[in-house]
Amino acid sequence: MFKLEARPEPSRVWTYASPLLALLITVIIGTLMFIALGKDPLKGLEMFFWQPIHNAYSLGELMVKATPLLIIALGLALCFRSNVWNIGAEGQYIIGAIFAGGVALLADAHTSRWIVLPILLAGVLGGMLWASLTALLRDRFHANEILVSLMLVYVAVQVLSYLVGGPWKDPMGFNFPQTKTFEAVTRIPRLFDGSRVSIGVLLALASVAGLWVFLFRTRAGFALQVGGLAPAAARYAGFSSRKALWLALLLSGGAAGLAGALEVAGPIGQLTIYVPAGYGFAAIIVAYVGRLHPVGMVFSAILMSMFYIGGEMAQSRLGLTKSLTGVFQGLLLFSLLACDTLVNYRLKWQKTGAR
Amino acid sequence: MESYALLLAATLNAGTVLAIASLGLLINEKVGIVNLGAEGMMLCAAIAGFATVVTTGNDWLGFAAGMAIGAVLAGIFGLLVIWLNTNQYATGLALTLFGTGFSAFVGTSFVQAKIPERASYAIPGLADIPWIGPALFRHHPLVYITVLLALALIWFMYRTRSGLVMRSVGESPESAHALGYPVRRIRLLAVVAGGALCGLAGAYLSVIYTPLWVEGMVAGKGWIALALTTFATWRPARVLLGAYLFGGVTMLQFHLQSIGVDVPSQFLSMLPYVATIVVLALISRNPQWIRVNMPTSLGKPFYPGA
Amino acid sequence: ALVGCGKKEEPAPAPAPAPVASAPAPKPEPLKIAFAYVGPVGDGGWTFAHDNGRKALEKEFGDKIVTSFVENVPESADAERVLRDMAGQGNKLIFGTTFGYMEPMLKVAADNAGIKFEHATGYKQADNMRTYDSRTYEGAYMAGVIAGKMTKSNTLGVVASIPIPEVVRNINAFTLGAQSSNPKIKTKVVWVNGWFDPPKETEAATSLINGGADVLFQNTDSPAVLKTAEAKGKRAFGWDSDMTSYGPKAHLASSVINWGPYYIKATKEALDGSWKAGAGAHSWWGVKEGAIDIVSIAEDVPAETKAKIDEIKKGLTDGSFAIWKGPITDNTGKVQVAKDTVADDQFLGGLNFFVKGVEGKVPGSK
Amino acid sequence: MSTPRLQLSGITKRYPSVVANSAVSLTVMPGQTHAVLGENGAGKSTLMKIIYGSVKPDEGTVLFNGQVAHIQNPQEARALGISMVFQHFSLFDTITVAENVWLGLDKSLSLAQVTQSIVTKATEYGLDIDPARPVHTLSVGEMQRVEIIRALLTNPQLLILDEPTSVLTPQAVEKLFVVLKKLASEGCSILYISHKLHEIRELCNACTVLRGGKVTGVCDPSQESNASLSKLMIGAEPPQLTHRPQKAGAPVLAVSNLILPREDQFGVDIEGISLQVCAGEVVGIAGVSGNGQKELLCALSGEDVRAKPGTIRMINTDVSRLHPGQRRKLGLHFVPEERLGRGAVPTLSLAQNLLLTRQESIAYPQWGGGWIQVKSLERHAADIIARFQVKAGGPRSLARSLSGGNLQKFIVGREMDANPKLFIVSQPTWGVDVGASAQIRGEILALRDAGCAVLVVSEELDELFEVSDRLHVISRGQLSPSIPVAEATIEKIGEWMSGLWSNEVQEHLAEMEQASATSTDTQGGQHVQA
Ligand SMILES: Nc1ncnc2c1ncn2[C@@H]1O[C@H](COP(=O)(O)OP(=O)(O)OP(=O)(O)O)[C@@H](O)[C@H]1O
Ligand SMILES: Nc1ncnc2c1ncn2[C@@H]1O[C@H](COP(=O)(O)OP(=O)(O)OP(=O)(O)O)[C@@H](O)[C@H]1O
Ligand SMILES: [Mg+2]
Ligand SMILES: [Mg+2]
Repeated sequence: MFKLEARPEPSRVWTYASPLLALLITVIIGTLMFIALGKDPLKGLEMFFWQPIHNAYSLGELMVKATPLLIIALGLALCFRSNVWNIGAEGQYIIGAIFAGGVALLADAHTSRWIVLPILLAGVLGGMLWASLTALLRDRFHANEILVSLMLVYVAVQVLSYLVGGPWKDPMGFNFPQTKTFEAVTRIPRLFDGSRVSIGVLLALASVAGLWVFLFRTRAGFALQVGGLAPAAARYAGFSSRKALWLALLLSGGAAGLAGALEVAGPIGQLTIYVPAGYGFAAIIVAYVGRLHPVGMVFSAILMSMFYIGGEMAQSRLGLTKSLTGVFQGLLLFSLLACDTLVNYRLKWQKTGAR
Repeated sequence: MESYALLLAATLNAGTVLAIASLGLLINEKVGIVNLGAEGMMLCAAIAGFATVVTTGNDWLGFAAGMAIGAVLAGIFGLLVIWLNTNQYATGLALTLFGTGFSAFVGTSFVQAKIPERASYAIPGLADIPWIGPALFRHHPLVYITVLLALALIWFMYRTRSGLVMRSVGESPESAHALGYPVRRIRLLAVVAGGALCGLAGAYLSVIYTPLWVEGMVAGKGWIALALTTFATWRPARVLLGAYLFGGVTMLQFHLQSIGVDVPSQFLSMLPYVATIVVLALISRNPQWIRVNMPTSLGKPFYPGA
Repeated sequence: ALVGCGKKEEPAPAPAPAPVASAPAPKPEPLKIAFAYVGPVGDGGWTFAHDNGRKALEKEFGDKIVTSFVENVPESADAERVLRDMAGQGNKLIFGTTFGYMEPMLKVAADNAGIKFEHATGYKQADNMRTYDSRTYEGAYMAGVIAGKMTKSNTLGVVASIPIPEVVRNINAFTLGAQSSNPKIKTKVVWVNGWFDPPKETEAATSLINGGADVLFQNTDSPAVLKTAEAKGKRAFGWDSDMTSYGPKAHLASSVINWGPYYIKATKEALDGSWKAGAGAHSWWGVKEGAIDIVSIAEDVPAETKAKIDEIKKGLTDGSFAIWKGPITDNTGKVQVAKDTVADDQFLGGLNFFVKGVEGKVPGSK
Repeated sequence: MSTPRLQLSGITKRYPSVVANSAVSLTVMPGQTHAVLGENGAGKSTLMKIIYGSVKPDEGTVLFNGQVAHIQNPQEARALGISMVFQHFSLFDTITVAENVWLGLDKSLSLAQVTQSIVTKATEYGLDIDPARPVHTLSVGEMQRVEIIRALLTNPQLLILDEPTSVLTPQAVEKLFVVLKKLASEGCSILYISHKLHEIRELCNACTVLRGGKVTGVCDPSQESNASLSKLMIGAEPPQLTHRPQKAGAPVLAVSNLILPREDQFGVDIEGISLQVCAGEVVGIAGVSGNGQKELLCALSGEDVRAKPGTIRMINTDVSRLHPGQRRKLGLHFVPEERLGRGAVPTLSLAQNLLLTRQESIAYPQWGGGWIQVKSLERHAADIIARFQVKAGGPRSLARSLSGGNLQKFIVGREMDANPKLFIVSQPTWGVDVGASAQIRGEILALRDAGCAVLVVSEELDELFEVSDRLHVISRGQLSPSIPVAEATIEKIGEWMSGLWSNEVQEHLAEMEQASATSTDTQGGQHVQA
């Protein structure tokens, strides 16, 4: 029977090898699945790993998909590193979108282009507000943040549905549950013609750098992580766990809200009941597959987007069902978690059955 | 008045799904393991149960299939968490994500499938008592089995030695290990049993409750079941009560709509979730209440040094 | 709200070399047609009905066309990518089958002048994009006629999805139909705020039954309501497609949408070059065009009612019968359609009230 | 000669980083009380766990009553007649005494029967305990009684006790010895682990000494002196410390009537503690663990800020409500007893661990907590490593990769390096080998000589006698008056450890309190005659 033996130091080799091994395992299982479904596995893998990046346009679309994932994941990584289990980013994203949409609706054709700034800020604020409910309930009532943040997702969905079906409904929209399409001035500026990539990508990359600095170069970031790694040490050092809770939730809520703002004022261009697209949940995998490291998350956000886009392509070109995407994403996270064991432990064969 | 009897009946039925899953998760948590994969297991079990009933026509085989798939998934989760020491929360989330995708993937060919006619359930004699009969005695057998299950669990946990061992593992895995109990095997067993119950809940949902298969049909019930264990401060009887309470809130939103309460339906749809948050906050407000029954090692990894 | 300027290079790659380049015969390229679906093809309802239309298309034109589809396309930023990808894949006729694709499709259509776009249930058109819809209310009306006859409690229940005009129209038509055969009925409505959520639909149907409704009607896409009625010994209808088999005892009739005729017409036009779009290019097909029908009427429905249904169908086809003929009062007592006038399509498009006999008010209405 | 009860030969157990036992052989005769002696980490507990079946040896054989025994798990060990009381209690807090005992027995008995036999055994051996009480309501001594009763109920032929006295008052140790002697007289063999030499010499009639996992000697302890045993144990006699008398300066820490209700049900209430530490003196607090040390230290360090304003003062500043960081700025540095997880974050490097309490490498501290200057931080860590002779790979080694003693040296070094005005240390040499202990104690005295006020909390009386100027005893959340070390005896401190400081003392204490309230105290502390 195999037995795990703790390594004195985490293995450097496995730190890098484990994500690759996990990807390999996912690809192997994927190949087997394609064969089982009677599809050419090479074709299948091409859909997931080549088509999404084979030209500038596809790369642009990949970025459009990856941007919100990355921004949300950055915030979540901060939470998870400080041992705050915010899994309600989807709700914070929705409320961010609502706030941003609310500001965008105020604009008319003559509004200045700078309206984009208040739109983004409103998004951040909305996300923070929603996350602060979780923080408040945890701080004041010790309520489990996993459950509270999750339940708030469902509440946010209904709030959105109420607004677009009621007070904010487009009067010219034949009663459909949606706001009017926002004025062109509210559109998040795009980077290139012919691609939907917006300055959101730049914001995301700036956030990557920002998070890196915060985590590894500031005392506040250090304090936050100590709270996650060893709460007793944080108490001993005098880093307040309440500060950490609020900071982590506000920052991650703000990030999710920002993503929501970028999405409604970007590719969507109006508020509808279809704003929630599952980014908040997918970002949890992005954060984990990226090892909660800012740079790692860039790669995982891209990988995860490849799975999404590949899933669509596999359906339109090969007639495979789209839910393959979810299977692949789940498998990847599973295998990564398992492989990561090798970073801290080594496998040892042991004859006698250990308990 | 008749309509309230029916509301009560619908409540019991809606609560049953939550109760079964939540009792399963209670078993998990009593040995110190939090399984955030409930939603995923329930979905996979829902399709497994449904597919089995479609092909065999036998509900009970469907339940068995749901339980089996729940147990298998929980087993994988257990191996990762208990033997490979992976983070419980992350692994549970992975299970939910995988289960959601996998069930949808497998389920595509069953989306339109129909399951055979089933008899209506009535306990002869009792079912005809006015008011009480329609409210209490016209349910699927599983509704009653759930109550028995809770009673059995109470008996097991508080009256038997094995139950004591189970609780002690959740209380202090280190001590249990020192006394020679196979902590990891006990934990795995509990996780698998919990998974089987989540599976039963999923199968009940698709085979009896709806009865249909649709992608993502569990729609958050797994999460509410998780919340219920905390509400119930890890007591089976309170889990049952909580489940019916939430079943009631779920039914209430539609009841209020149909009797014409003039509140936007979205706010009524929020009810179960808002209620969850409120009750959670009230229960958690005093950490002492939680501490008394909370398994001390909840969520913490245990890896025997030897 | 259109994207920047149009003179950049075509974002999509040039149509790939034909996969069957080795085929010797100089046969014309088949027309590539793509469908974007909002739900799974197997939902047994809306998307299922569209996919049946697609299959009818394949049957009709054989190897002259090639069809493909993407299901579960969220009505979010993803829709635009999927539509764009379809354009890039060389599809020349693209169908978007849910309201939420309207804006993205407009954007994609603006960038792909050579491709024909068809959007279901929307109201915005462009030079290469037109819209189409079905008069589902006609089916609802006929269902109402049966419901009014079959109810014993005089209480009907509707499990409603999202309060858009189409759904409000259907609830009203259902009620008007029921009142034509039974003036005493009233209709209870429960909203589930979604198109496709069987457990929720089940719960909603249960609560309607508990509230005294004995005939249920739904505007949601799954058979859950029918199944619930079956389990509780009540009656219900199928919607979008023939759902008899989901609840043989409960099933009264199914109001079906048949998208096939429209799809065949559009394809024919695209093949022979007569396809036209532009502002106002909207097709709203009903019983007359064979797009709506009521099928599989239960055996216990009295013959006179069945005869009445046939009469209505005939009237709708030859124009001798109108559903929205005044006087129509809303449930606050206000006359909405005056006596002896027939509401036009524009009025129907913005319908935002419940007729007399429906309880409650339309969510979001003043 | 009869067959030995237990015979180990060639037992070897390797862990990834150490060989815990290397070819260990050991023989225990029936009725013998056999000591296993050794420094921290010598491999005593590992050897006992091998006998009890909870650890599997890599090599070697176990003979029990002359038969080869392959003991797979503790259940099998108990079936054979081997019972063990662990160094760290294996009790479950929320369930009752009877249930705890039940869990340690085989399955044939019902709970009622177990309750009955607990009462019987308890009266037989004078171990008074109520079977219906939940364990978390028991004192540490009572908990140990539960462990012992649990062991006795299996009717063992061999009873293993791993450091049973480290948590007991000297008086409780006496009581325990009575029980053990009675058992031995009934023919039960006892394996007794301790590093307290006088205990072993009093109780045991055979002894095996371990050092670095190897047997370094077998002897009859009653024939040996402390010095000779010590030599066997560590290979040399421990270095002697010099304790220069010195006049204490002005008070640095003054605690008056600190009252803190327990934070959770497993804690202890602090009931009116008053205490003073002056510049240039070491004040020791003795006491069995679980008597409020943890709570007191949290209140002093700032980890618990519930103290009433005015109850804790540092150099004329009221610090009762200040957070640890703020107290640190005033010059308070604290070394907690848990090294890993509290004193240091296991998965961070030594340099990063420096950031927990030191801010020298933080630039712009006013901006969002400040910017970490990595270079300077690593240099600082390297300095501390060099100055305190920490054996570590360097500033980038992870805290968890250091041995306990070296990590302790680093943490103590980190705090001393800050030139504290008040230095509080808990269990300074817990689990630290003799060389390192001597070094740490020496540093403590050097700090005192430099004029720092030092408070040492420890369970090791020897250590306290070695470094302290004055001693307090803490018992059930109350603090005894202080006594100069020169006037203290082990017996008296032992008595006080069970809370028996006489009424006379209490009165005197009250008087002193009044006095200090009216006049500023110039004396180094309250000297009390018992
Ligand atoms: N839990 C935490 N999360 C995030 N940042 C923290 C946390 N605790 C402390 N910090 C950061 O570290 C800085 C110093 O922390 P803290 O206030 O606890 O220590 P301090 O030494 O007492 O400093 P000050 O006296 O300036 O407050 C704070 O400005 C804050 O930004
Ligand atoms: N599970 C384990 N994994 C790795 N190393 C271990 C393990 N258990 C013990 N060790 C190591 O084996 C050595 C012997 O440990 P052991 O606990 O037997 O010592 P001990 O003599 O009982 O010490 P103490 O007096 O502190 O109780 C130590 O270096 C310890 O770190
Ligand atoms: Mg020790
Ligand atoms: Mg030991």
